[in-house]
Amino acid sequence: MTESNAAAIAATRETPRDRRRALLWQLVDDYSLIGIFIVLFAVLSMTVRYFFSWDNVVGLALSVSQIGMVACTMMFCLASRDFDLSVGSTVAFAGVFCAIVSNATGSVVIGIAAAIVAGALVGFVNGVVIAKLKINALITTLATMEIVRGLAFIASHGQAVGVSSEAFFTLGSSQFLGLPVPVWVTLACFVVFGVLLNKTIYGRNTLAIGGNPDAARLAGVAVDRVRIAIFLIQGLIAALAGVILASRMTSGQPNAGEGFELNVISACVLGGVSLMGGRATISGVLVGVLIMGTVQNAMSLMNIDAFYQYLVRGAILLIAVLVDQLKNRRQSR
Amino acid sequence: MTESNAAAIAATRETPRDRRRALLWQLVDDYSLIGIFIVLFAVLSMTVRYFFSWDNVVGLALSVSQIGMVACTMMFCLASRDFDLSVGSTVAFAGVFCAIVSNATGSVVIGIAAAIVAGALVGFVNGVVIAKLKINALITTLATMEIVRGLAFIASHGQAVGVSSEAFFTLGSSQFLGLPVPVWVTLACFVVFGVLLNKTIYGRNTLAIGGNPDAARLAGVAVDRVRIAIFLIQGLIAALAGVILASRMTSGQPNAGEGFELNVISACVLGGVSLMGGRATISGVLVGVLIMGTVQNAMSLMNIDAFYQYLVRGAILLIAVLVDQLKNRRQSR
Amino acid sequence: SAAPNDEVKIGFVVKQPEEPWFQDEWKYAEQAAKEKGFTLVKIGAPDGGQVLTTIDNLKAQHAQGFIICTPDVKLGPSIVAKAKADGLKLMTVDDRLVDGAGKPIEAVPHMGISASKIGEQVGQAIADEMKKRGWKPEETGALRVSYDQLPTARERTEGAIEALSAAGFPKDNIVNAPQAKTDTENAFNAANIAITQHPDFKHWVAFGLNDEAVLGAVRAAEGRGFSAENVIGVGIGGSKSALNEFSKAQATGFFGSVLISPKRHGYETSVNMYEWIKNDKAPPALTLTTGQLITRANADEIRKEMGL
Amino acid sequence: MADVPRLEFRHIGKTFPGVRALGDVGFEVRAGSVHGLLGENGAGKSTMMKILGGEYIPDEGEVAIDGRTMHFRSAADAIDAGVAVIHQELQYVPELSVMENLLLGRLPTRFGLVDRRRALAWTRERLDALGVDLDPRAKLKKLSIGQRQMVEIVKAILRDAKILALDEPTSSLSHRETDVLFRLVRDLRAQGKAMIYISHRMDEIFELCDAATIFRDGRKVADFDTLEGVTRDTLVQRMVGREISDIFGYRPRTQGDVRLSVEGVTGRALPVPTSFDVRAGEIVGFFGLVGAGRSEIMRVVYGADRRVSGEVRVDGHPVRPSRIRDAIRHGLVLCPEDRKEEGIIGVRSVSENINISARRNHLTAGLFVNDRVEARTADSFIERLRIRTPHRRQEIRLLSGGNQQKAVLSRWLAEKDLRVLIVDEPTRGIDVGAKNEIYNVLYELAERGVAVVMISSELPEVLGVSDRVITMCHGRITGQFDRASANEQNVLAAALPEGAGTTLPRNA
Ligand SMILES: Nc1ncnc2c1ncn2[C@@H]1O[C@H](COP(=O)(O)OP(=O)(O)OP(=O)(O)O)[C@@H](O)[C@H]1O
Ligand SMILES: Nc1ncnc2c1ncn2[C@@H]1O[C@H](COP(=O)(O)OP(=O)(O)OP(=O)(O)O)[C@@H](O)[C@H]1O
Ligand SMILES: [Mg+2]
Ligand SMILES: [Mg+2]
Repeated sequence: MTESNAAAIAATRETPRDRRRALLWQLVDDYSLIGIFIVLFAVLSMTVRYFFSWDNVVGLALSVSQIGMVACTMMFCLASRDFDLSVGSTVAFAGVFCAIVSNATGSVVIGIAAAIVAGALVGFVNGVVIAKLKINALITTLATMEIVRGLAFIASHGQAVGVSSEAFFTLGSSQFLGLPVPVWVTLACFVVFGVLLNKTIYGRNTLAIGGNPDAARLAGVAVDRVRIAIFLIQGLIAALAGVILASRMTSGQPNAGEGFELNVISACVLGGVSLMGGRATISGVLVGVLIMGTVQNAMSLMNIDAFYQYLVRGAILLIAVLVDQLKNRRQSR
Repeated sequence: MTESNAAAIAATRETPRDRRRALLWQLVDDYSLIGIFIVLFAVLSMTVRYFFSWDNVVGLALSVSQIGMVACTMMFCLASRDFDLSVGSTVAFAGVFCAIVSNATGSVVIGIAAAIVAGALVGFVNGVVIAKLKINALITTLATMEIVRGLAFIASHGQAVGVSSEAFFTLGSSQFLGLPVPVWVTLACFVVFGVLLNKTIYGRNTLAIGGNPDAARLAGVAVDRVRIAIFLIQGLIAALAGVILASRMTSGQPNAGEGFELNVISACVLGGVSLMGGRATISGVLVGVLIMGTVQNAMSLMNIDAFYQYLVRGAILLIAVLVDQLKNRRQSR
Repeated sequence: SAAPNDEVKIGFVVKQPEEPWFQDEWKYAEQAAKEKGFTLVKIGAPDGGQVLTTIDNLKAQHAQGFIICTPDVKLGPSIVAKAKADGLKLMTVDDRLVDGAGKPIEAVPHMGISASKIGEQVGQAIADEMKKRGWKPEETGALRVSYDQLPTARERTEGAIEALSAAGFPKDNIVNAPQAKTDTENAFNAANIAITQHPDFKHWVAFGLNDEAVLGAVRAAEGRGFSAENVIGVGIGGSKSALNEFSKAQATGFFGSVLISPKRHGYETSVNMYEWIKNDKAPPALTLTTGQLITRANADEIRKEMGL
Repeated sequence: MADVPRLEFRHIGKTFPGVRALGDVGFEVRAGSVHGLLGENGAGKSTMMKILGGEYIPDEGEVAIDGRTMHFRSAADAIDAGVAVIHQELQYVPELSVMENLLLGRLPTRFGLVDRRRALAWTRERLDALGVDLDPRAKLKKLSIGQRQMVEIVKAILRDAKILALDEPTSSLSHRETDVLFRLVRDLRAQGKAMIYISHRMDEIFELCDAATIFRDGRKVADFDTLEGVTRDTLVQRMVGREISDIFGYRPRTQGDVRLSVEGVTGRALPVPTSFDVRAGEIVGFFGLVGAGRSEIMRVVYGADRRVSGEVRVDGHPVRPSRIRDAIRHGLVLCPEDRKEEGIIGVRSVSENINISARRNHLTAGLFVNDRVEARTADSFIERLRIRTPHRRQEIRLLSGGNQQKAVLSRWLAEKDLRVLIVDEPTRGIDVGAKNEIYNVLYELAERGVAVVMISSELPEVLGVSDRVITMCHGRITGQFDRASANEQNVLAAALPEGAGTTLPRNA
């Protein structure tokens, strides 16, 4: 939501009371999720020991940094009514590939570049198959998920690949203004993709395609090109996340990122991105990512039994979407 | 395709040659997937040693028996434009629960009944949340997937639960007319759900809901009730699959069926079930299930490296959908 | 160097929190916590990213040290660095950390048994039982239910193969049965196909990553008409899956399981860590435990002996 | 009993967030009559029908049938009470057959299984009895839009409801299908059904309706017990609140050089090469029966469908085939006929829908969209075309059909350098007042030198607005008439297939 809906509503001719009520509701609607998060955060701060400490907040930020990066691009993917299950595999493959290339060439920079190019290539292939050959995105990316995971295993012989150069580790472990570099990268992603979504033709066209691909095409949107770009960028960012993860772990691991895709998609949907396309906000995605991370973090702090964590995760997911739904319900009838 | 489109086509006014051609193509379209499978099977029979042997064919059938059962109900779920990720967890939970109840009551029958009721309940909850509260099916079933898996772990303390009564194992291990009972159950599912889909109001309404939910609702179809029924039956059959699996393994295992849901959905989509709803054939689903099982079976027989199996699985998925797509492409013009 | 308020808090991080083995480790660590009066924080960290998150989380809640069974031993350098950066004492259990060159990191105290050692015990147990039953190795097939995606799984099965070969088992009779996932059903399917491929063997032995894998193989062999006398399956873990088999009225092909004591791993490491934090008493650099073969005959006895 | 109306709306009110769609509206419909419902786009007609059909629950007021108050909670309730509504947005299941669509929700069964043979026989019999030519086994997605509309109508009729509401049923019907529909409606009236008929075509109202009610801005402004002696102008005046003496209001203008030249163009569905020219400032009307191929040729010209051969030029510059963006760059644009599927982007705002193409011309720093300019553009079109929306940020799917059409048209009017505008059925579903406004927009554009192509299936509109009329039939151009020489007889004769009887269309 670039401009506030509230302002626009105020322009209609109705009684002042009606108008005030409509305005209030619009505010509630626009920011309900943020509100939920703030309440959650406040309650946890007060009830869970150590939750509200700098160390913990930084740790929380670090724990969602990979998901956060990829959620930014997944937002575009879902907003254009597509779907990408291959990101988890790409994360793993990029880490392994970066490590292998770095070791082979002796240059971390070349390794990183190679991994990112490889990720972009995976995304490009996804995009072309989906946009040009018109194969269902779920199936296409399920297939590339398998294939890329296989490549990661083959390249690494199923073993973690260590990197010899120490320079590689700074990426994941150094700090800047008190925050670790991965967190900065994630923040940068949110800013860049937020601007892209709201302020550029690319972003608006993405939403238009998700809303109605046929109409978008007839309105002059280069639908195929935009879709390919979305997947390409998604692959690229997933690879970046994979490289950063490998750097944090000091090795590329072929079985990293399993289940990652569903976490990312959950975060987006929690953040109000519609799986039917056409609707997405960057603030929502940020909050979605934060809710997911916060819940996990608090459960660890509260020492909740591993088995019960399943229940809590499931319940939180349901409740958050339910609350969001209630507001839509009010709107539609 | 219950009634052949060929007949409908033939009724339009065209030259006899055109008509014959259209009829031929229609046949190709309707049965192309079956053709693909037959070719695949024939080629494998000739090239892969031991593939075409009774033992192996029975083993193959057994290996897809769980997936086959649940694919029947997943077909309904997808045909009505829904989605269910919770089946894998339900399979695990039902197995565990059946074992626990059997042990506690000393009666296998009560155990089985309890597990199936529990599965139906999970499905019912899914259905109510999705149909009545109108929460996205992906998110709802992702949440119940977590919750039910958690319940399975909690109930079993994370351990396999053995069944004391020997009677329980007959279900999974006895044979009837040379085929194991689980295979018979799966075949029965295909017959029953095939008839349900094509020959009953329930099935036709399912397709109508998937094709256009508003139209169905406005025509007086009890959309919510049908959707709830679909999920309920899905939960019930998933539980049945879980019970049979537990019987085959002689214990209920809380970590069974991980990734099961994606396999089932892949099999359905391979079998031509549209994720956009409204399109499904039971023969397609059967073939989809068989292709998935056959490929996995052949890869193992050919001793393909575990890592390369990822590549083959991904590639097969892509190719099969691509072939199916080409035919649609031809059709749409 | 005790905590300011004298409250000791220890993290116990495991790679597969749902696994019975780790549940047991936690259980015994909890027992130690109760006895010694410290707080135990149990966190599961199934992949590298979550290990790092977990360490941060422990630091945030002012833990002073942690014990970890890492999802991948190659995470060694980063775990060590992270623990150091966060000022946490570090011990490993089960799996020993290695550095970039693949050498064990000796500076980190460790308690455990190497994966290949367990495997060797499995192989030895199978070889012994074969001899006892008087099987001819040429007529016997060995099912290696493999899951090479997991380094530990590979090391365990490789260990078993080594022991079998040393006992004179022909390498050609070892059949690879790769499972797509680590559950029993997938092991069943993999083993079933492997048996189809080798119709000539009269007997089968089976080993794998854990009890569940071997259980699947045993069920598959049963389904193909191999009775209990013709199958020797030896699992790892001594889990409920194994005990269920032993408690059946009739003996099954599931011959035994190599049991490692979760009690020692859980209880002792926690106590060691506690002493280290509280009294600055460094734990022994390396404690190696051994596995014990349990079978139908001796399962109860040995479990009692181990205090389970 | 005679005094109790069959159907009565009492003080109905319905508010959507930001929109008061209906306020204290009531009227009566008698058995054995056809009641016309008129009003501008967005007046609340469809909302009223959705309340009748149980789809919406009114905030205030109630519906009474035979004097009994009804409380419909769902569409099924309304069906049970003997109400059938044909919705403005067609509601069919594309993957199912005609028979299954007709019997949706009430297929006959035998031993619990669907009795397909009986269903087919029954359907065929009823279709024959109604004189409707449809194959019961054909899938809906294979039918033309008009045929789908007929299926919807027949579906409602087959319910044997005592109350039947038709919301703009003729907007995509051909003349022949319209004739069938009218015959059916008259039969049903004779059988004593109560019917509500919504249309923006005045002639249809006069031809069919016994009584009428007019809505404006969600309120009732007039009730006519009989249309006897009521003039068209009265109705229009009450509807739009002003006099419209000549709805077409044709204004002659001078024409320039050839702007759009189409030479020997063929497409995959159009094997016969087609050529025509349009001059700057000229409005060319394309007339033909439904399925004549007018939409197809224009889609090929625009690049939406593949151009197999031929040349399209704008001001002498060739336009690349099958490249919509190249066409737009040359100032050649198309406003498609299927508004819902190809026109609007439903979940996006009115402003987004208007600015989607033109925004490329006013980027800040060549990269960022300029929200201020876009807001100004959107607001100016909302005002100029009187698009009824609470604000420019409303999701466009929530607007009434006619207002959506105006927004889609605005999208192209916002183009900076518009040279050729192709509009496909631009006034489908649009009220009289708005039609007049749209014609004025077309004239203004033509006066500015834009070449305009207008496809329309309404002969009076084609004759009233065009400088030149081109007729098509079976995918080829069959005639050209300039304004002076074009009349109903010769245009229709040219548009009809050889050997077909020349039935005159209705007057507008
Ligand atoms: N679900 C909804 N949410 C918000 N506004 C709505 C909704 N449905 C209708 N409206 C608004 O209610 C008003 C009445 O709409 P309605 O569709 O009844 O008009 P109509 O008279 O049928 O117009 P038309 O002739 O164009 O079909 C319009 O302003 C429309 O934008
Ligand atoms: N949605 C559709 N599905 C299948 N066939 C269609 C569809 N729409 C149109 N057709 C067919 O395509 C051919 C020509 O298309 P179309 O009806 O668009 O021509 P037209 O001259 O533009 O007529 P109109 O604009 O009045 O509908 C006809 O044979 C028609 O039956
Ligand atoms: Mg309307
Ligand atoms: Mg047309």
